[in-house]
Amino acid sequence: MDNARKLLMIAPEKCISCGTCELACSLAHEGEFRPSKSRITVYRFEMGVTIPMTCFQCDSPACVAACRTSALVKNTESGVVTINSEKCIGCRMCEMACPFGNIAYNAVTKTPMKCDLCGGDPECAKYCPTHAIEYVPADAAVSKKKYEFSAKMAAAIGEGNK
Amino acid sequence: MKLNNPRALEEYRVSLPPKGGGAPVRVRVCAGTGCIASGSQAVYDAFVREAENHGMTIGVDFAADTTGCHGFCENGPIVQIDPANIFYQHVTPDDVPEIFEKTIREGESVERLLYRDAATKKRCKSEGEIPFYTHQQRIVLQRTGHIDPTDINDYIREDGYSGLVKALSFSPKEVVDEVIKSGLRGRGGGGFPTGTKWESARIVESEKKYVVANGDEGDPGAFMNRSLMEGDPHSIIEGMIIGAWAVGAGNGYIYVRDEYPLAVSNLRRAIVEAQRLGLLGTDILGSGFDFDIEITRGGGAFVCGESTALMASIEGMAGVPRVKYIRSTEKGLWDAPAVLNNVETWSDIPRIILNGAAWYAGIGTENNSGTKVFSLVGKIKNSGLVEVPLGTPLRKIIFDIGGGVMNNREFKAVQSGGPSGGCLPASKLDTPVDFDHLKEAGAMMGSGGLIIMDDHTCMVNVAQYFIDFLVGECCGKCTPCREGLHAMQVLLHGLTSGTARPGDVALLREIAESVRDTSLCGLGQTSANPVLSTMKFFPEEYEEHEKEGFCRAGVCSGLYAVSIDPETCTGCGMCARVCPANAISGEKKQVHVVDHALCITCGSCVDACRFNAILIERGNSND
Amino acid sequence: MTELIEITIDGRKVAVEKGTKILSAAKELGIEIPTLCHHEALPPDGNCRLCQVEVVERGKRKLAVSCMYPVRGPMEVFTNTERVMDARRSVIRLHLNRCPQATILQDLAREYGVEPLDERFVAEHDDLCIRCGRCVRACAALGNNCLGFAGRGWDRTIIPPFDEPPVGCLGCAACAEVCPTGAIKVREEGNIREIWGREFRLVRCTSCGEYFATKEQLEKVDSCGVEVSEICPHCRKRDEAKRMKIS
Amino acid sequence: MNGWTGTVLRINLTEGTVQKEPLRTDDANEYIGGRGLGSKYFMDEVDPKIDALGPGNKLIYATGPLTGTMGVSTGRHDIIAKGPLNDTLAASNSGGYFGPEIKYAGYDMIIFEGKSEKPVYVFINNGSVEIRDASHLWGKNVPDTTDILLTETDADAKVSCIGPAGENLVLFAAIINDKHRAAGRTGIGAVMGSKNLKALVVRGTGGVKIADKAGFLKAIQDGRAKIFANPVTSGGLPAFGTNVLVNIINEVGGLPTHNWQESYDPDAEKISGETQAKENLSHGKGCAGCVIGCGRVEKAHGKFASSGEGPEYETTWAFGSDCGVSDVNAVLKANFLCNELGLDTITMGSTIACAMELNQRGFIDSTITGTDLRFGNADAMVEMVEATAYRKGFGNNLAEGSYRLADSYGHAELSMTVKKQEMPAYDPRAIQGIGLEYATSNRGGCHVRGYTISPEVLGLPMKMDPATTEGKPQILKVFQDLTAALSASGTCLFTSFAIGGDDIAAELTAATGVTYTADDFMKIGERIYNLERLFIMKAGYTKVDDTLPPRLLNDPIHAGPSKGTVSHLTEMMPVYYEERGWDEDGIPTMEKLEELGLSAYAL
Amino acid sequence: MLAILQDIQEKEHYISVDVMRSVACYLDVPESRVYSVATFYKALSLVPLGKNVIKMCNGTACHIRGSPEVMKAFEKELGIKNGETTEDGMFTLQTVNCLGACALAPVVTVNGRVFGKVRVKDVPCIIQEVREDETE
Repeated sequence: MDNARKLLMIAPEKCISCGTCELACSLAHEGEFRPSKSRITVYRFEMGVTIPMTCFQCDSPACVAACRTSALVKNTESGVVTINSEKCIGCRMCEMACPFGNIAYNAVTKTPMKCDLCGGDPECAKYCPTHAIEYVPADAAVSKKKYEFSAKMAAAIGEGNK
Repeated sequence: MKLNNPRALEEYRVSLPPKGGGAPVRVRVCAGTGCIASGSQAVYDAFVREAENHGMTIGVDFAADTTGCHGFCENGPIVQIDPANIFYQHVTPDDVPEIFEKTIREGESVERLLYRDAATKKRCKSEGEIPFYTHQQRIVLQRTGHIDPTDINDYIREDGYSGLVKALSFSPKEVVDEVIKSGLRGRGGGGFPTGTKWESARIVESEKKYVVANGDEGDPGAFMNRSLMEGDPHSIIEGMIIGAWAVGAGNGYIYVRDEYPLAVSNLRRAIVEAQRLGLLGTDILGSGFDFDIEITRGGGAFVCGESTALMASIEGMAGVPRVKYIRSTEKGLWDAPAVLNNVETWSDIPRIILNGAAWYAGIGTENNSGTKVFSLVGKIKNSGLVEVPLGTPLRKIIFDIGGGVMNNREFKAVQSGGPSGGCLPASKLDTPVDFDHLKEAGAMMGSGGLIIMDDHTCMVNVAQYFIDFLVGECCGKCTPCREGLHAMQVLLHGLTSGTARPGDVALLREIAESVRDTSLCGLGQTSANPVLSTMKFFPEEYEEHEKEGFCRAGVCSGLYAVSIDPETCTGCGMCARVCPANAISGEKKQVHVVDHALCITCGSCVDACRFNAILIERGNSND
Repeated sequence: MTELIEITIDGRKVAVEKGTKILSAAKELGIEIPTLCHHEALPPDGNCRLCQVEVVERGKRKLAVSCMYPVRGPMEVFTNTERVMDARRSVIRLHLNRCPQATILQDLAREYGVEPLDERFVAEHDDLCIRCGRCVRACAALGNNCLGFAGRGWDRTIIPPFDEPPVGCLGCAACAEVCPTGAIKVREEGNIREIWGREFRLVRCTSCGEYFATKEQLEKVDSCGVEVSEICPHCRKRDEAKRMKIS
Repeated sequence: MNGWTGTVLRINLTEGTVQKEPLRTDDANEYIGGRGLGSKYFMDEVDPKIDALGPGNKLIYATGPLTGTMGVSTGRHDIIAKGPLNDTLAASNSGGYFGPEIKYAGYDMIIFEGKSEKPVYVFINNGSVEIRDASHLWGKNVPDTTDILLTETDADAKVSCIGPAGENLVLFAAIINDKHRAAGRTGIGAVMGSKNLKALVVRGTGGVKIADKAGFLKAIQDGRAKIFANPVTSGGLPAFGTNVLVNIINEVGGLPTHNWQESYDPDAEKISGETQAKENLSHGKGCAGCVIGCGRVEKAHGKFASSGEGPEYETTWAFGSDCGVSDVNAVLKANFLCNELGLDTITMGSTIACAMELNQRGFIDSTITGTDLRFGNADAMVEMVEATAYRKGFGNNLAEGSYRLADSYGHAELSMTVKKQEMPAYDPRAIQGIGLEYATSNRGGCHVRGYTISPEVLGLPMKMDPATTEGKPQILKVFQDLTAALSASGTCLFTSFAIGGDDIAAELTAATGVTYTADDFMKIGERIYNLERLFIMKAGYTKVDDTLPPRLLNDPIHAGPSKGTVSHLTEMMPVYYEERGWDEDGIPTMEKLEELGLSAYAL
Repeated sequence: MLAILQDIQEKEHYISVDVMRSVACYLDVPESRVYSVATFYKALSLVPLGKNVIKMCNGTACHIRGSPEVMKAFEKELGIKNGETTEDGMFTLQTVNCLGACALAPVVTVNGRVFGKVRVKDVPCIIQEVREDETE
């Protein structure tokens, strides 16, 4: 049911690079304020350009393809790529596989860390002071935007690999 | 030649020439492992040579056969002469000319080669007169010792494969029902109703199913399966074909212990012959039923006697057991249903089918029908294979059949069921030998080893022996068995070497109980039995080892002192001769004395003295 | 729809799919059963014997290892009876004989009030391997099968084949990750990662220059049909952000 | 620990030693952290009479328990040292992302002692601390230094460093973190330079734990709601940054112009926040965990083409109205240069303005300055910024600040300073309360120790008449105490437009697990304030120094909305002393000290 | 797999690493599994065995009837311990768990040939006999 699907829309132009998303995310997932263990990372560039980066919940995720123990699964209903950390054996294949570097392995908790959309109520979006991150239904317009974005990404990657 | 239908088999049976080609004289030389070790091959050769010397034509005037084990191995090589029905023991090639002269030419028996009953001092001419045999009821062992295991015709002559013919006329369900009705229980030790096991495999729907014969007779002191595989391989094969038909299996495996090369070769030959006659392979006897058997040799691992380990071994892996919450009859070999039975169980099948369930159920006692083969060994006069109806009291087996304890020593215990079994004391001698009573008494049937121990057997040492054995044979998969046996070993060695600490016996019991309660496989769960059963029946020996550093049996070196009872010493000098430390001295026919300064408490004299004159006393002789 | 079966665990009812193991069923009720050899990602093996529970099924009451015992019909399970505790205590003590230094065992011993046996029972004081084979199963799950048991009984060990540096090893250290006692040592210094006696030269991130993975790891990812780059995940993310900035 | 990390890092640059010590929790409970706790440590360890540029001075990077959390705009840190500009106890506050990184690396404070023989920088990578050679960085400006350090340490690290100004001991050199954020005032950049410490690089991957997650989220949600509902914090600041004040202050006639000769700038619109937003602004920006986002990323055009962050309102004023410059691009350029070279913009602009007045009045001329320091000469102004940092030519004179500059020409009265530090952009003649703040601020001319502009101009939390003195001593005390405690917690001053001590006390309580009421919080602020007061008095200041430049007391404003007013400081001072519980000499009474637990520090 | 290894063992008297590698390759199973199997079963040896393998039965019956003493005699006579091979590669001494000839206890086999009711004094004779066979 595509109607049920919601996704994170990130508008870098609204972002003030405060990193609240990282704080909210790490508090929710790690129980402390710890940007290094956040599932979303804020990249700050010159001239105030800031890009919060997190999992794209790809349609055919490389991480899922690389996972040998089905710890990572693409949920067909919600579209979320979920982790069952109990099924993770720490091989870090997902980390190596994600073309966007959006999975990191936490050696202490022995779990890969990636965005799980907080089970449907993403903390980053909830606390973003400028609504640069929004959790919105994946309607046609948003999908189109995402599609265009992916296409752009793909083109950029293609270039990068040359 | 392929026998395409049951009638063809009957015709073939009838067409067979009589045994030995109808020769007037037939000699059967036992070629079981025991007798071969005692030189029976040379005896057989001597007979053939001698017959030729006498101008006899082999196969016409004279026939000589090698047979499977007679089960009376201690007295091998054994030779039987037909039709005079004379039973000779301890035959050497040198005796053969005399046998020819006296027995074959003149029909007289050679007295000194006949068995002499110790009780009555009477010489026994035939097998039927020997108490060892007369008290037995041989069903499984009926053919071993009589037929040539390398010749399928010998088997077919003796109603071989008739059971299969009958079974194929039944539906699989009917076969299973027949087995259920017979009350047959697994001869491998567990005593699980065979028919019930078959039924649960039969009802599972699966493309592949297997039947497996467990011939990995790992219990030390047991050799009935070896004798059966060597001496009557076709009975196992026939039983398996019937079982395969009943449960719908297409393939069978016989897993044979690596230490039994003769069993492997006889079975292999039997399979080839059965295949040749179309009794194995496709469309068996025209029934449309396909089944074949392969042999898998064990690799020298006791644990492979455990069903799941055995299957792992067949699959080409290390023989490590699996947790068995899902039965093998659902998911066994390569995850397909598999019926695993002991070779003896399989061997029972053809007769049950042929003679009917009621016949079999009539033997033995209720819930414990049929006979069981035991290997009676240890400090017993008549070592050998014994087949009796279930329910026969221990006393009868040990004293009437086995002739009592060697060297007239006092009976102390009988160990039954191998390393997983237990030791029963004299007070339990009237226990009927069957699955339920043995278990109730604190031992178990196991595969049927009965090891007799006399008063010079130290029960702590016996426990240590079994634990040492099990430590070496433990697969190492699960913690309690791997770590617990090792801890028990440490404690037992402490007890037998006099270095035990206070409380060690209690700790040993605690660990033994936890190994019993928490191990993964049947072997692990029973691995503490040798300790627990000896502790139960001989607690005083453990006490003495721990608290006093004393071994009353005179076995544990350094934990006793020996002296010679002047009242009973005959001055035969036997003890002095065996003493490796020259610690015993004395004039011939005079009372001997022990020099405690020299004695190393090796126990040689204790074993050697036939008059029980060596006394075991507290205190270290080295003190 | 798979068949649901209602069972009782410690007096509480839970309905689980047929075939569910007791351990998982208990977890659904929030009942934690201790285990060492069990790992959700790996096939259960039931070798550590720690997760024992008491099961009453068809009138029979018995001890069972919960990680492997399937729910196939109505049953009652008890996870904290004296018998269960005794079983766990004895198992912990036996484990401790082998690995007195393993902190996880020391913690369990404290929790269950287990006194270790005396020094006579300890073979090697610094042995941390409890032979649970999680590493073996993890390596097999990755399809590499570089580890196996060798020998048997008390002498059973876990080593690469022929006790040589394992040929097919990726150096991914998943074996060390799943090891409950930290018995598997991974040494990483500069561009070298050493595990199981084999040295791996690490691939250097073409962006930041950090050593981040073994060549074998990347090849393995590649074999899953995923294109990999020699840029470390960290830089990949930053690069990705840079690209987003441009686009 | 919760909130706090529980560890203090002590680095002795003379010895080259590093030591980790447990946080003194009793002190932490009573001083919270940041400016409060850092000052407490400093007071306990350093003689107030020490030479600020000598090895005896210490430099303390101090964070608060809220720093690095999701508290309402709590990404701040303080740097405490004795300031060389005016020998006060400087707790210079800065934002950006540096403070939280210290926490994530595992420390509440980092104390630098002694002096390195050679230029060094310190790289803290979580638990590991390295003192590394910095000879290759010496002489480099802030962005270059930062970039090089990020390359040679960790791309994700955060850098706090000095530019050439700090190296050259310019008395108002700043310490700059994250390239654009300055701990500006009192010249602590020179302290860092005097220690041959070029930079502090921190990488932290740890976290900050909090005691009561639910309580904390409740507290911040309440706080954030107030911020989002407040027109300044949710409207003016995000839209125009602090430059929103240019027009507002000008409207009240309080925008000092031409070195405070005027208080109204007819050209203010040209440099106003509104203009900048239209012409120069690229992006708004917030510090770590900020919910306001007042930060500016701007571009200057034309011959002053350049880019960077800022300017703040006070900077815009210092390089704009105060120097008579109405070219916003020049103002931006001067600001960017200060960040690059490591200078305090307020003092820099004001000192140039002072030089301009000296020039205007003929006390100096181009033969001395080497340039035409006319009011309004933007080129000269920009040129002087660079010259100051490198102490080139007349820049060497400017590098001493306006007081020493004017004094050297016999006209100290032209230096618009209090306790030798330049006052920022609010004329006390027009806004009475801020004059009292300037005069009594523990670090001299300073607006951020008690920002009475909030009630006097912005009407927050309540409207007060800027022209009167009534109630000002009382409100100032509240603001001074609140600000001290707020900085100690790691919170940004600007939150105080919308939230109060009770909000922050709630956050602190939930974060640390130590219960703080609003009263406790204010009491802590008062304790900090009095501690600082004792320090400067021990350093040699007396009540005589609690004053304003004579121009403000005597010369009425010539023109504009506040025409004809002077500061009525003398009216307010005794009331203030009394309100504070100080005697008539401005010395805290023993009774007060005992109440605050400070009797051990009595003069 | 076990059967293949046993055949190789019979031919070459031990299983070499190369052999294990080829077996793994031939059967397309992981080397770890071959190694696991090869080290599990007592019938397989990873070190070359002597030309003559003496197997002392230590089944219960043999144990009770004195096999430990006989074993000691072998160890003394050959100067090696259980499981070892003589330096000249002539003899390997092993214990096995029950050869199933309990009636003849204690039992020893040399290259598969069974010697029953072995006593300590028989030990030198057995070894001598094997040596003689060897020289023939």
